[in-house]
Amino acid sequence: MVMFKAAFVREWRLLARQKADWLNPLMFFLIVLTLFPLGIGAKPNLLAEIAPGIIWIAALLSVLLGAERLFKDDYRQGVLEQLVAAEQPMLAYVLAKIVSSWCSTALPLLLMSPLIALLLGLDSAAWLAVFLTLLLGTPLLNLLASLGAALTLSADKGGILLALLILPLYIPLLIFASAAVDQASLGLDYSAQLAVLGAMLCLSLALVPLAVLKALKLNVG
Amino acid sequence: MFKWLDPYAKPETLYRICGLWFPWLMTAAVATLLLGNLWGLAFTPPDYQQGDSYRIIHIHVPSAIWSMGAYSSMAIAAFIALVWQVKAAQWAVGAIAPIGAVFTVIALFTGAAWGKPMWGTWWVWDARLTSQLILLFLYLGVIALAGAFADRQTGAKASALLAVVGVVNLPIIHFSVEWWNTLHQGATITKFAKPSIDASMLWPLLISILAFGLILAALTCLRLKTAILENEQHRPWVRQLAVSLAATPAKGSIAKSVTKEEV
Amino acid sequence: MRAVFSKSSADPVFTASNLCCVRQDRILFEAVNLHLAAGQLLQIGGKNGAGKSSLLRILAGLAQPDDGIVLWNEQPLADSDFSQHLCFIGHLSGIQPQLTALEHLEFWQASFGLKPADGYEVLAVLGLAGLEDIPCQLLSAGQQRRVSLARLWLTDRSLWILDEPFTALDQSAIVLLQRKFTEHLAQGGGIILTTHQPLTQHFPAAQLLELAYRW
Amino acid sequence: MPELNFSSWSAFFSMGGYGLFVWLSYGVTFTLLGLLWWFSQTGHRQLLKELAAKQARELRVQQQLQKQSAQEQS
Repeated sequence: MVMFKAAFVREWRLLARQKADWLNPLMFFLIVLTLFPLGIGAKPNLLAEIAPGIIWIAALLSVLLGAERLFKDDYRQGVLEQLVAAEQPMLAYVLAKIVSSWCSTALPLLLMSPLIALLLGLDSAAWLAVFLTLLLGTPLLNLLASLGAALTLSADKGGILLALLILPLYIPLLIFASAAVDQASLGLDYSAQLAVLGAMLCLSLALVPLAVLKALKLNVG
Repeated sequence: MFKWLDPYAKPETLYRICGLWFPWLMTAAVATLLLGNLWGLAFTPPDYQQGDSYRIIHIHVPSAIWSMGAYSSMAIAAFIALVWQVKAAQWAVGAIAPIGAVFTVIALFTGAAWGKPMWGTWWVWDARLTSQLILLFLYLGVIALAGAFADRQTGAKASALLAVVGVVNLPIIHFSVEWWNTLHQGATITKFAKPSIDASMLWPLLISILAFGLILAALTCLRLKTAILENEQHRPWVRQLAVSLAATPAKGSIAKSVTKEEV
Repeated sequence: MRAVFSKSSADPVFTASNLCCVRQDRILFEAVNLHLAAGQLLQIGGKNGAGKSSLLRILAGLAQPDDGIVLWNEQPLADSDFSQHLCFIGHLSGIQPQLTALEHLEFWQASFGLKPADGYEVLAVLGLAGLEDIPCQLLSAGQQRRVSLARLWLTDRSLWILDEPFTALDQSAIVLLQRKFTEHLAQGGGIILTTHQPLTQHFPAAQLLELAYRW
Repeated sequence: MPELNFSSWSAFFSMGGYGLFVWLSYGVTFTLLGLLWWFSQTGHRQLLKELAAKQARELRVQQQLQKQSAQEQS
């Protein structure tokens, strides 16, 4: 717990001093969202129909964009090897990293979701669905992205490889999240999809941090 | 669990075993493949609905089955490698991955070539084809990760971990794609009826499935041999092996040296 | 306050036998044996590229040897409580340029499981008074090294494994660090380090392990 | 023994009108499998050659070193 707090505070200080790290993915998200209507056409019906897919694809790309830096500095500067060598509570460190990355990349998305709904012509029911799926789904995005970041930590071309490894794993999330928003915009019940998202989140909360830990150790060794 | 095995003797013995099995497995694989495919191509009656196009089944189904089979065996090897730190299992992951990827490509391509006359289009977002495509992405991820590190050991371990993560995800991906497919199923796509296959058609199919399994086993042996040599190249037994094989050069290199002397 | 290093000071508590390391298919070293008892210092020497850092990483349990075994209290590293006695400082400083020296100390104390101590005092001892709360990227290489070495003043761990601790330090800092070493050894701790600096003058009992550069 | 299904070679090759798809599938399958086998096999041989070459290189270095030390002694 002490370690979690220390690592979390440290991470917040770093984020406060390197604003580009979390601001750039956010701007990327907004720009991608604007590109879709420009590319496909801004007919309100069409936009509302493809909005769930657009929002989710933009969200997972922006999370991926910010993921690479997650452990990179700590690896390059030797912080990780010291943590591994001294067998300090690494799991707390990993969790602190994931939580702070969620706070810096996904929380702003949640806060921006009314704006997004406005831009893409979603009604309030669909917006609520976007909000709820983002709430349940983005932690999953961050968990898997941190796994990708840990796996490719010492690889030569980490960035693009990270996307290659993790994007296929996002498919179930994408399917269920956009289906929920779809259902909501038709005025149907989407609690089943939310339940599936919740189940996937629980499963990955239990397993992914352990895999991240293992990946970090083998990249440092 | 395997710690009692002498770390020296093990890769060497494994290398010998693979070398011993490979020719037999490969011969059996080629024989069964020819038997199954020729039988299926020339000696079975055509399907009453699909005509002769169904004969693609003799490569499509075996490659699809073994693309999954290869992934599961890769994941089992990866699990053993991670939990019990068995190096040979770690190398097996890298040896199986390209074979599985090729099987997946074959299954995808033959699926498309079968779909064209049946569905009128090369590609449909059918649940099975889509999961197969995602399986290919997973394979490519494992292969790409294995080759991305300056240190080969790190690459092997990382790709083993990814293979295990992938196998946990595979059922989830499969079911979500299946569910998505029922949701978005277009009216134009007619699925195949449940196969009630005649015995005369079943035998060549079973033989072809066996053949693809044998191909997987044989090529795994061959690639594992290479991986063992690559990772154990500083050991005395590998050095001796390389020297003894270099002392008896292949025909091509003799011809080359002769022409050089003549010039 | 200090963790007990050994039952009787004469027994080696840390031994490595027949270590072999292969990097990029080149044998860096093989058949390396070493042992360390309480109060001893072991210096590992050798040319650049001889494998000093790789050996240290193996000794610290970060990397696995390709052959041989490292024992702590007669137990393999992974099965022992070794990591709770180890303070490892590699050739990477572990300094995050955006954070201040004090913030680094705070994080290290938490990660060593220590109670917060007075960071100002430690930094003053290291000659960093007045530089405690400015980002480390504004410090010189030698000052950053001092911040990084502040861990030795914070930790209560008994075995120190240090990769080139004297790099970038000026004479006064070197003397300071050597005095810290003497103090640590006198308390029954052990030190393994790599350096090109001759140490036998200050530590007559130091063992020297020379790694040969090999093909 | 199952009976031969096709009456002539041309019937066999046309596959009831589906010849393109059937033969394309089989062609691609066998090409890919063949390539995989070939790459695995040559990769193995290549590695053995490289290992032998590496040892020859080491031997030359050692001989050179011995020569040098012999010269220094004399």
